[in-house]
Amino acid sequence: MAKSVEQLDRVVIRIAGDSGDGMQLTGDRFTQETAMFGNDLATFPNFPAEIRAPQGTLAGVSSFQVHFADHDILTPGDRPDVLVAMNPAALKANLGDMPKGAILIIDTHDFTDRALARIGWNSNPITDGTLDSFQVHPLELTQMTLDALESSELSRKDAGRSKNMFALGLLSWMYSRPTEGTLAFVEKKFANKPDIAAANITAFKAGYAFGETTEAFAVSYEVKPAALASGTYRNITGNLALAYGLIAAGQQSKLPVFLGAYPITPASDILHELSKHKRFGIRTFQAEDEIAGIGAALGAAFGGSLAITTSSGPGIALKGETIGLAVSLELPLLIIDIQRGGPSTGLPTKTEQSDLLQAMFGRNGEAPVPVIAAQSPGDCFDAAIEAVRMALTYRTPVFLLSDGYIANGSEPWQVPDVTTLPDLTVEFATEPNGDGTNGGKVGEYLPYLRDPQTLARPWAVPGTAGLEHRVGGIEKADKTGNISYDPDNHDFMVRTRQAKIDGIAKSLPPLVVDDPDGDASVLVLGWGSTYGPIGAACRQVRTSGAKIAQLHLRHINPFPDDLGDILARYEKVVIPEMNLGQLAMLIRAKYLIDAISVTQVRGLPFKADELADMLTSVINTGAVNTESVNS
Amino acid sequence: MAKSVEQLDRVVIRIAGDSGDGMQLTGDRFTQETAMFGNDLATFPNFPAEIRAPQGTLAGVSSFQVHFADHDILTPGDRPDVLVAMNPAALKANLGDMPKGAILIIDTHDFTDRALARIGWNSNPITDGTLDSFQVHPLELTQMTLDALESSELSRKDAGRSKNMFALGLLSWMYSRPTEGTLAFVEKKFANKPDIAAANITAFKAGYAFGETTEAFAVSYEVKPAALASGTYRNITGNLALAYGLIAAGQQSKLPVFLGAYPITPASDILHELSKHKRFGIRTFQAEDEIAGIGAALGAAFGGSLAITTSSGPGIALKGETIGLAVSLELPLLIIDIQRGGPSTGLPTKTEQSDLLQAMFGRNGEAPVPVIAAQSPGDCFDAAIEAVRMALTYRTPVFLLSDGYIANGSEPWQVPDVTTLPDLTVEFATEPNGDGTNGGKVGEYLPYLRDPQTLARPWAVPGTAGLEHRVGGIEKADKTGNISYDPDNHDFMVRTRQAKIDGIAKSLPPLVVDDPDGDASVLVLGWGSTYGPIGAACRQVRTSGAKIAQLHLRHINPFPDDLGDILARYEKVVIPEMNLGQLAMLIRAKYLIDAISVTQVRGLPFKADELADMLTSVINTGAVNTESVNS
Amino acid sequence: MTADLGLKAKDFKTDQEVRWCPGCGDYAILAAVQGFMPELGIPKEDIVFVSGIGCSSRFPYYMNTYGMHSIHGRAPAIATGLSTSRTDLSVWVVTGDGDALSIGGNHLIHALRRNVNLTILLFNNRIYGLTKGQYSPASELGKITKSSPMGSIDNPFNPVSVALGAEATFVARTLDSDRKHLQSVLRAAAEHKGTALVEIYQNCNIFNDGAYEILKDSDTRDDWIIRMEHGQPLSFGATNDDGSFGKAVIRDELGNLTVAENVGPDDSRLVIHDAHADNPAYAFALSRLQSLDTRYSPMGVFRSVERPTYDQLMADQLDTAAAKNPAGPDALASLLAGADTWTL
Amino acid sequence: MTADLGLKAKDFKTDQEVRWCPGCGDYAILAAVQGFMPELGIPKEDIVFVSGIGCSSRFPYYMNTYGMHSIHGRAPAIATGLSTSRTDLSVWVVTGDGDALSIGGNHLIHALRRNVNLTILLFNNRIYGLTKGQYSPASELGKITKSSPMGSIDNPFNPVSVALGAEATFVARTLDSDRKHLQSVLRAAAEHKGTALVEIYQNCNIFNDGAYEILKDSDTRDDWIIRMEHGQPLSFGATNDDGSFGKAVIRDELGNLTVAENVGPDDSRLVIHDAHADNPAYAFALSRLQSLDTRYSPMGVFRSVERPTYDQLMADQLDTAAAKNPAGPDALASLLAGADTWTL
Ligand SMILES: Cc1ncc(C[n+]2csc(CCOP(=O)(O)OP(=O)(O)O)c2C)c(N)n1
Ligand SMILES: Cc1ncc(C[n+]2csc(CCOP(=O)(O)OP(=O)(O)O)c2C)c(N)n1
Ligand code: SF4
Ligand code: SF4
Ligand SMILES: [Mg+2]
Ligand SMILES: [Mg+2]
Repeated sequence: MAKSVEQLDRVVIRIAGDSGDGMQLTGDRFTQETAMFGNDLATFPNFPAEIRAPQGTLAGVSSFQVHFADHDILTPGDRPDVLVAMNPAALKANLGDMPKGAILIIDTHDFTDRALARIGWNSNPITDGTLDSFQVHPLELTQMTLDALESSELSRKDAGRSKNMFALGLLSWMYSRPTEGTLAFVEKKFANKPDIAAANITAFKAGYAFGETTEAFAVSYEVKPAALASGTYRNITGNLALAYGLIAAGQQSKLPVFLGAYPITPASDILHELSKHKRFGIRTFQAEDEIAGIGAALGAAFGGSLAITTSSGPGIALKGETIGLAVSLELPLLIIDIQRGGPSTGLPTKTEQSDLLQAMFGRNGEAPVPVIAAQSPGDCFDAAIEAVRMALTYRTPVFLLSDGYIANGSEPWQVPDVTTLPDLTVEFATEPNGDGTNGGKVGEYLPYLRDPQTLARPWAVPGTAGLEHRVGGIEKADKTGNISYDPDNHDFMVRTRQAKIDGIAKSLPPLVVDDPDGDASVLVLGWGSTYGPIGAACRQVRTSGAKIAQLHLRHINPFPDDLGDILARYEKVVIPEMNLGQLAMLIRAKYLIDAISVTQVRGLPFKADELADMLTSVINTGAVNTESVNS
Repeated sequence: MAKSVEQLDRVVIRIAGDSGDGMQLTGDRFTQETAMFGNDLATFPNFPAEIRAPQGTLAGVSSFQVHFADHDILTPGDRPDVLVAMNPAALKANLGDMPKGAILIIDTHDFTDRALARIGWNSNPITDGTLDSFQVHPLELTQMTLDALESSELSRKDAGRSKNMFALGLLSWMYSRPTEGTLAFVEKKFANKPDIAAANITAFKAGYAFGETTEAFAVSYEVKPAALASGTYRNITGNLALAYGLIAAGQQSKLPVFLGAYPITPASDILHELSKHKRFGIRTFQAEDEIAGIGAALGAAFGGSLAITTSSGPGIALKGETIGLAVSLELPLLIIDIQRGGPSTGLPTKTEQSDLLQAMFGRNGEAPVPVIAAQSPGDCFDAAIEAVRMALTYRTPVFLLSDGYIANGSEPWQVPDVTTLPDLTVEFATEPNGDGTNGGKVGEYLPYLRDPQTLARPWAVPGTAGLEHRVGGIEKADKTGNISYDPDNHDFMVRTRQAKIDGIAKSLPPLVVDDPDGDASVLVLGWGSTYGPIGAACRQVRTSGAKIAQLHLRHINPFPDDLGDILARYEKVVIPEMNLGQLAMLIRAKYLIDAISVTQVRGLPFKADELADMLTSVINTGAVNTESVNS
Repeated sequence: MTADLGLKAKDFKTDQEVRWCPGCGDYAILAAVQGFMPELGIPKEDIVFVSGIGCSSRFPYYMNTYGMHSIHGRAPAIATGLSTSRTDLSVWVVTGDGDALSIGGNHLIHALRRNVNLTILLFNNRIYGLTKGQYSPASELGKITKSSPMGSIDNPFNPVSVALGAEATFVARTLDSDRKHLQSVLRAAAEHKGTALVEIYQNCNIFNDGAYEILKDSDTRDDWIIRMEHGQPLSFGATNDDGSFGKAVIRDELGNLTVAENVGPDDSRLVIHDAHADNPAYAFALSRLQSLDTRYSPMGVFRSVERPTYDQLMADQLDTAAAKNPAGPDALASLLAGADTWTL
Repeated sequence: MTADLGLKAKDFKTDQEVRWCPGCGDYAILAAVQGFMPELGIPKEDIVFVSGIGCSSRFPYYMNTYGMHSIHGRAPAIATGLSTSRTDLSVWVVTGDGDALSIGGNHLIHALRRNVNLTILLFNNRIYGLTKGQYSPASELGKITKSSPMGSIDNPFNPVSVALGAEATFVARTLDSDRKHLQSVLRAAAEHKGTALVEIYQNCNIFNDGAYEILKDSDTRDDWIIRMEHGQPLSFGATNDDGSFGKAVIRDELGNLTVAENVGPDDSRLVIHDAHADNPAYAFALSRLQSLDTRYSPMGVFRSVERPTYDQLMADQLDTAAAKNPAGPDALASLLAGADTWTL
């Protein structure tokens, strides 16, 4: 039967099942196929904190959402057009997000009374009318997989495991995805287990064939490739891009890279990734705890490495004292915080932006540290390079904030031309810098004699003859770095350290406000991973004919010099954040403007729709009056 | 020879010597005599971080300043009227603080060429004219001490050690101090070493007699007792008052007290003090580190103790993660930070107010904690009780900030009538609280069912049958406290925890502004230990005829409800802080007023004089234009 | 001590769904602990389970007692405060090899040296389970994991040796799958006053499956497990026809403990287990018999000696202080006044 | 290894005034270390001293090498990063009993198990000096200090036992006042590849004066110190007229190490010191000979065995990775591109 092919400009698919069902892998593969096809895309993995939560429970549901389009898009989409639910729990957990008319593809295998009762359903939703407003495709996915694998040697249980590949095959057919990549991937992944590889491939092909053959699906869809800027693209997650940024920075600075880290969700993947690239001279040290992780990194920085520590909120909380030492030592050090839901252990696998103030202030004394944030998966690469630039130029620890949403989410990324990457070469001190007039005798080395431009101190690494010196966390005398308890010196040093960080603002490029006609009266200001949702919301607002300006900050400490003027140009400034208003507080304190803080702390990114409604209400009424967004 | 007695209304004395010379003890004793005499007083000990820095060096100088008066005073004084210098280094290190005409009493024993050269003096300042503008009394204090002890069995070295007592005797005579207390103190302190006791007493009496006899001192002075509010007084340091406040709170709450602490300057004395009072049912646990200190305290809180942890900045930085857990568990816990100079190890024995933002924000996620501050040594008692009230009532960790200045400084303290202390009795949960309609079945215990007024949760301690429950740092469902990854629940819980803390404002008494005529246009706003210097500065300003209003905050988080209205009443708000403007940032962010931040980070309290000049300039010109105070 | 309160294993179950991976060794341990609890003869409300973070640390949610799921590595410190301030409670710590030996190493050794009255159950799966499979301080050298793609270069701890080096008064080891042995060790640990460390070999079937297979496989286990029973020879493996032990721990000429084959029951070199030896050197030597692949794993109680507990010593000081100088009604007032007051 | 670079002790002095209390044992240690440094044959610029916080931790300021005075307890972690990233350097850690065993306990034991190439000098004065005299994890039970007015109830660590429990490859002990012995131990430690822990008994004359008096007093020291020399009998005290040792370490019938009097040189029970014994059980047993009052303190090298260092293992992995797949000029570009790209 020849089927018709319908053209779509964008689709949002969510696949959901037990955390043991391989949903993340399935989503990854579909994404990869989609990327290869040339759509723009954005993904959103969402999974429980348990490794394998009990089968068939709501708590155990793992899902993966992908949004792909024939034009550039900014988010994984607010509401899926299609849900693939591998069991009753997956259906129940996700149903609330589905808009009327959406397609539900349901594996009916587990829709037994017992399984339904377990999640609080007394009757079968497929048949009791619950799903009336959707296009429902109840399918025996598991059984069909088993049937397809009848001749395989695998046990029934093992064979059943391939049902995700059956589903992937079906989806691949439905959306006309290229399948070579997936086949090659399976071959490679299960190279040592050929029977598993074969089963997966059989299931995948069976799913594809099922779509082609069955009458259940009358149409398949096509989403044309997107016309992105020309270049070479790949799909990339934020954590991978961040790791690549660090590797690139190591190459561009010609410094050996040292990562001191203790595993923690959702930061561990950076450790995992960097540990694979020893050939680039990268050392990864899995420390006994977060304090040792940053401690070792600081030791390596003293020795002349490009030093990095990665963690998430609870681990960052442990690093505060050592960050203070790094501030006092004035050594370059990257502190990377992949934020997750807090406080305390919080929601380890969910996203949040609630460590901004911790990054700013989470240590004793006046200990200023630059803070920057990445705004999308691919942007993590650039953010890493910028963080390294600041750390090396200003000899300072630098905070780089990302979060679970962009760390695990992915998007197409234009592979950078390495010849265009910035030169990050560092000059170590090699000669004494005392000249008899500058506070040091000729031939003396003054470890705290500053560069007049940057206020950075020289970096003399062990092994350099004649520059032997001692540094420490007690207040030190200007220039010599010797211990000093002198009151005026302390005041001077506290202010100088602050001035050094404040002075970074001078090195920042002018901000670019997205205000197409230059006449919007409302500015929406954001930082970090809200970039996508805010951007998508702005598009919606503009599509509806209203005016809105968008500004997204890479640099939060120091704020760029031109920020104040920009803010002053708008009647209203709205700041959406996945916290209780942390950036808003900093902006209000510095610029004394009555910024409107719009917050959500749900462990999930904002929905573009809701943000658009909220912005529209600010434009129309000067205030937030939508119920869906807290303020 | 009968000498004349001159009447003074106030005197500031500083005694300075090597850190091994017993200057702190001498100062303490003089203070105690002064307290017994009935003057109002304030003290300022100042010593190096080293235990005994090398003798005769500038770095090794330890000093103690006491200000006493026949009226109430607020600070230990800006500039001493009298300096007792036990060696050249002590003279050199302190000379800069002495106003013209001041009295210098100098032990000439160590004024050898070598000792002078060691600190960079090529000639003897006593004879070379350096001291021409002072009233100098060069005395052979050491030699006179040795002479007085000629007949003692002590070695020359040991005998020489009593020179501080000789000096104390002399001062006691000069200022007509009662001496019984000191004699009794020496007897007791050296009860096991009668020869040392005898030597000290002999030296003390010799010093006293020397004053009476010698022609060097033509007059002695008298400072009449101060007319303070009637009551019983004692002299007390901030750390002692704080420890007493904790003991009192234990008694008033009828809870066993548990302190988990790791020693750190300047907080250790609270541990030392509490460890002496086991008879009050107080457990002190010297932990292996700060994390264990707070961890053990939190464990004790779970068990129903009044739990406390004490530290200073670097140690507080280590506690952040556990504070987050306490926020999530919603258990009462006092976190006491005796601030010192930062960042990092900083200036361990010097004062600073730079941990405010760390207290506010130094942990991951949205983890609000009430923050209060003590304003003077005696006030530490009340502050401790208020912190306990908040912790117990709202079931929350509470930050109490003090600092090195008031922790070690002392003042007369009106001993409170214990019958007037607040009742802090706590009601533990004893019965299940589920009623079938409130989210819990009848007979079920809901550990997160909140009091509608305070939003506090019930406190059911182990040992209570039927209330067995589990708590943890993962986000928990409203009411039941079970693990919940539900997005809306998380948002709700984050906001509820914040609302609970914000709601404390309702329980606060109205603020009292010190604005005598109610018509000042400038308000000076402070927190913590700047109370004394700001108050003294305000008096000076008013004495000069100008108007100034003063408001000092006990509660920094949440701000009292009436603060905004008060701030709005003034044209200018000036905020002096020993940091780079931390309270100012919070005030600006919340109230959007252009508060003027005036900062000094010198490890020393503000000088009242300088503050007064600064305030006068604000009153006159609307801006700070004094060189002596940074802004 | 063990009054029969009529409690059953099921009384110790909570209504929370157990959320470990199917097949995880934690299930067996949970069942064994719940099954053992009634024997304690302690009312549920007087029992507290405190844990850190890790798969194993979810344990308290499943125990119908008081409980706290705290933060990573800190459970021994938290439990120290609880136990010391509430000597009436039975305080249990549940922790993993990462939780206890990596981030929490310091708290563990300090609890041990202080001899706080705690029973610490260390679920050792030689891997970080919850964070999805990095090597732990108990993982073998050369182990390939997510964070060690070329093999771990970290020489592991022997948790028993660490504990003995830290002055532990009670150290034992057992296996998730051997419920009887596990419960017998729990029994001994619960009876011990002071810190009892119980290392439980636990299989993580997702990230480190089969780590203890040779101790479980009926073909190998008898040759690899040294079962320790106080007063009994440390013999194992099959007994030969001549009555000699197939394998046994002996003390060689140099005085070292080592495993020998075919040792007669009267061989003077044969070591008779003394769990109560005051000198920990003996237990330490036993702990070194094991090789990294778990060959020759002594199982049972390595050491169990009496020493005053921290909790008791602290309680005694409070009692002494109160007896000497009771804090009567005026005590607070006179404390606050001190010795040197003046009155206006 | 020890090229003579013509360096003298004074080359290792800095212009900073030494700020310990007069009479502090730290002075003697500083002088001994400065006196020993030239022997190392390593240029000053290749030497780094890293310390934590405490009186002892002021040490780096006085050494004219590279140095870092870090934060409390973290020096082993910081030094691990330095040493691992810079295998060309000679990295020394200076720490105190509080710094190393209290707050820093975890980093210490992890450095030891990893065998990072560090020499750790642990100044043990059994007290917190810098914070003015609280008991430390090395203080005796019952010690009265500022924070333990009724006597400490904390059973102390034996630092040597802790280290051995943590897989230490080199552990030694020496005394501040015995410069020759101290330097001989430094020599052995410096030669060791991996983590060398040197416990130095140090007198704090302000807060814990005389802690080691019986090991210093010429009337008692020979009867209390067990001098360990590899290959020599562990005899001490006076030698009797009949040639027997006044005191010696023997192995008793039960196999335990113990001190006996009047032991003949040929007595089979006499223990001949074997610092290179692979099994740490022997060194551990030695560490237990000491009682809390320092009676029978073994001095010298307890254990010195070879094991690959962490630094080297890491360097090897980097070399292997680079050899297998050198990071040539296009390596970065091809890494960034990965396998699945598309071009527009
Ligand atoms: C401060 C902090 N650091 C890191 C983590 C991440 N983390 C959670 S559990 C864990 C290790 C778990 O290993 P283990 O203790 O062996 O327990 P298992 O899961 O194997 O039972 C880590 C690294 C965390 N939650 N908190
Ligand atoms: C994080 C932190 N906690 C506590 C302190 C206070 N402190 C400084 S040194 C020290 C202990 C010193 O004892 P030890 O390590 O034995 O060194 P010693 O002074 O005896 O040489 C303490 C508790 C600190 N500086 N930092
Ligand atoms: S990851 Fe391993 S330890 Fe964790 S629950 Fe699963 S099987 Fe058990
Ligand atoms: S306090 Fe003790 S350890 Fe510290 S410098 Fe003084 S004598 Fe030495
Ligand atoms: Mg584990
Ligand atoms: Mg010490």
